[in-house]
Amino acid sequence: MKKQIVLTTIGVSLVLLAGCATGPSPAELDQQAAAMIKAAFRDQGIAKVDRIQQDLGQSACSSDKPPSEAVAKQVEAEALASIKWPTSGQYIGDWRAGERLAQNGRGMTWTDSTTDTAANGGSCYNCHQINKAEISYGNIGPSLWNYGKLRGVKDVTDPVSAAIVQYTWGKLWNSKAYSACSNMPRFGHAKLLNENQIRDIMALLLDPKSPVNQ
Amino acid sequence: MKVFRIISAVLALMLAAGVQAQKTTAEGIAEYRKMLEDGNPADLFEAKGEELWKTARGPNKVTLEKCDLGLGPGVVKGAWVQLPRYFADTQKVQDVESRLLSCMATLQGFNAEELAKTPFGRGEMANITALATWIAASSRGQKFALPQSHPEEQRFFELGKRAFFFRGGPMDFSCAGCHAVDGQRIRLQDLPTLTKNPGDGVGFAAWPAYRVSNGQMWSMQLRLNDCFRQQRFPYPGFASDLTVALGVYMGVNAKGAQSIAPSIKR
Amino acid sequence: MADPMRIRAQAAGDKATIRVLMSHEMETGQRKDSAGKTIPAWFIQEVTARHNGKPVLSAEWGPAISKNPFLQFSVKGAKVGDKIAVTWKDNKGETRTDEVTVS
Amino acid sequence: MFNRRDVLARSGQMAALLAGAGLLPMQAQAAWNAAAFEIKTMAELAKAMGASAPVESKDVVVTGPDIAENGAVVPIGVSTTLPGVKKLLLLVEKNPSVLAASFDVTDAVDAAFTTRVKMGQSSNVMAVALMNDNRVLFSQKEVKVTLGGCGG
Repeated sequence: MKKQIVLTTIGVSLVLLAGCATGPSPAELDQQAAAMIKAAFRDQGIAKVDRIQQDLGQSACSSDKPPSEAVAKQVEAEALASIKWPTSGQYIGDWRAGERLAQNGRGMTWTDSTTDTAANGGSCYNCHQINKAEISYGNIGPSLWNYGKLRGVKDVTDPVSAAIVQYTWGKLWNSKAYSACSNMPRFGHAKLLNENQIRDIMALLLDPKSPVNQ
Repeated sequence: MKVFRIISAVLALMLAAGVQAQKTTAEGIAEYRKMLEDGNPADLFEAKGEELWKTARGPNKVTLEKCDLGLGPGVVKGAWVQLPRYFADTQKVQDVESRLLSCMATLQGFNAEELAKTPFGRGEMANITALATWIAASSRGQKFALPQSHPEEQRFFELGKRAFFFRGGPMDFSCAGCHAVDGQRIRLQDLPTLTKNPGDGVGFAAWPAYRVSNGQMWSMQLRLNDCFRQQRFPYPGFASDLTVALGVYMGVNAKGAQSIAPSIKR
Repeated sequence: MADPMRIRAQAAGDKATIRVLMSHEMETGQRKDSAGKTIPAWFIQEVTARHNGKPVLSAEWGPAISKNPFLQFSVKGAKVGDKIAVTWKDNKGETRTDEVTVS
Repeated sequence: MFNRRDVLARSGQMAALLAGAGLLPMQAQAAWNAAAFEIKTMAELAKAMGASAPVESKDVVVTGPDIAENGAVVPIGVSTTLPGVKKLLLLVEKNPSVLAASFDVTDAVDAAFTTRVKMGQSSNVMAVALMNDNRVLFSQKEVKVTLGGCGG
């Protein structure tokens, strides 16, 4: 409470200093907004205030305008470099477990008890159509129905499928590698899902036996 | 023979039901929402809020009938569609809940800091929600017209806009990630575009709302609080400048939208 | 004490449509709290209605009725100015009656 | 689609349900009918058979949405225009307790009630009319319950 009062006072004096006609400059407003956001939040359970410390990609994608091409390129390059490729080259897990993860939108909120990846879902249906049998799906992301089939994946271990298999892993691990301001969480990079969980979602999307590819 | 007649009748019914089931999911959901409109439990909270406004309470044992919601002491009708706004006595931009904290402190003698710390749905916080519900209901059908003449109101709009686009947390979410493009959904839930007027009774013009999922009355402060929870952010202070600034941003954008609050939501 | 009901009673033709909202948790007894303890059942079991004092409806409810229950029914022969009273009683024995005038 | 055997089986289940619930034959009830609300599953009900077989009837109507956005609140109406109805029941087949509500019908009210029920999952909902002449008529409708929102 005290902090907020102080900030409000600063805000008011800034307005007065800047003069009645013009008000604060955009840069001043940026600073004030940052201070306001910092002052508003407190720790609650597993959700600590360090979560609002932005990295380059987050701050670059925090306005109604996209970042400059140079910044976007930098964000993408850093994200690509951060991708951890699967140990022993094993990309594909169990599509059934993948479907359960895709359905599960839980984890990482202040009402969850742990940040352990085992407690988290992939939230995939929140934004994507995946298996057509699920009618309750979101549309912020593209439809993933027939994801593997449409891309000609007949055997996930066949070298002709290697490019799409690797891209899909990279997208799940750190979506910003391919689009700086992607709305998709960085599941591997942000430790939302572990390698095995990502393998299972890979299977849901790419395994020819998965219902998604029927 | 009678049995056969019954069976064929049943089969005919089943066939008819099959044809009916051709309805799209969206139509089905729209029909469901329509069915809930008549008999909104928000009415219970609205009635409680009116009672609370007129009851002498708090250490000072007075009513809130002299509380100024922006249109003068005691004027409730029409106040909701102009909030949040700047108040000279507190020198702050305040939304309805922030303003209620001030009135309950100055008129009734409550401790505003204690009130703000009370969890949603409990004690005096439940009362603030009921009061906000009644205050909103008193402007039902009116169009949003937040004032933007005071420099602080203009500044809060700018700060709210920045907060709206602020991306953070372990999932890189911002308000804008879900509420800046038309026609988007999470699961089957339509997401209003809040960077402009999303239409009458949509978005900012639909809250407070009764949430059927948990049977709770949700004020805008609780709505924003749960948005941040789902964004995987830390916990925003009740009536903090951040939440009020977001209210100014959404409210100014909703200019001209007709308020249907209190509404009923999933 | 339980919060009041909201009752609307509107006459149309030779009957009145009654819409009731009751303030009640309607706890099923099947849910657990955050500590894993079962939340005890607490729900309205009986609902009755009277038209100018004469019983016209009685219902038995289970915990499957939604929180803050809604009930709509029609009373034959009810006219503008008549009194409609609704009473509920829950499994803890708590009860509440509210009355409105048909409009 | 339902075949003849399914329809008959359903009638049998309905009879069992009502018999188990102490609702067949009609009995005067002074207090809340705990037994009726303790029925947990259709399997449990199948044990107790009896009474005249309930039949589906287009004169008994159950109304509700095809899809419920939230199972916590599903608006359901039960009604009949038939004369001589004693009780109207509202059932949710897949709930832990199938009986949701029971309305005594008097001459002073229409045999038409609307309320809202909780549904744990997609299920048939049924309106059952217990008639003065001991006939048991019912109709049913499937309501799909979807998972809404973020699921968080």
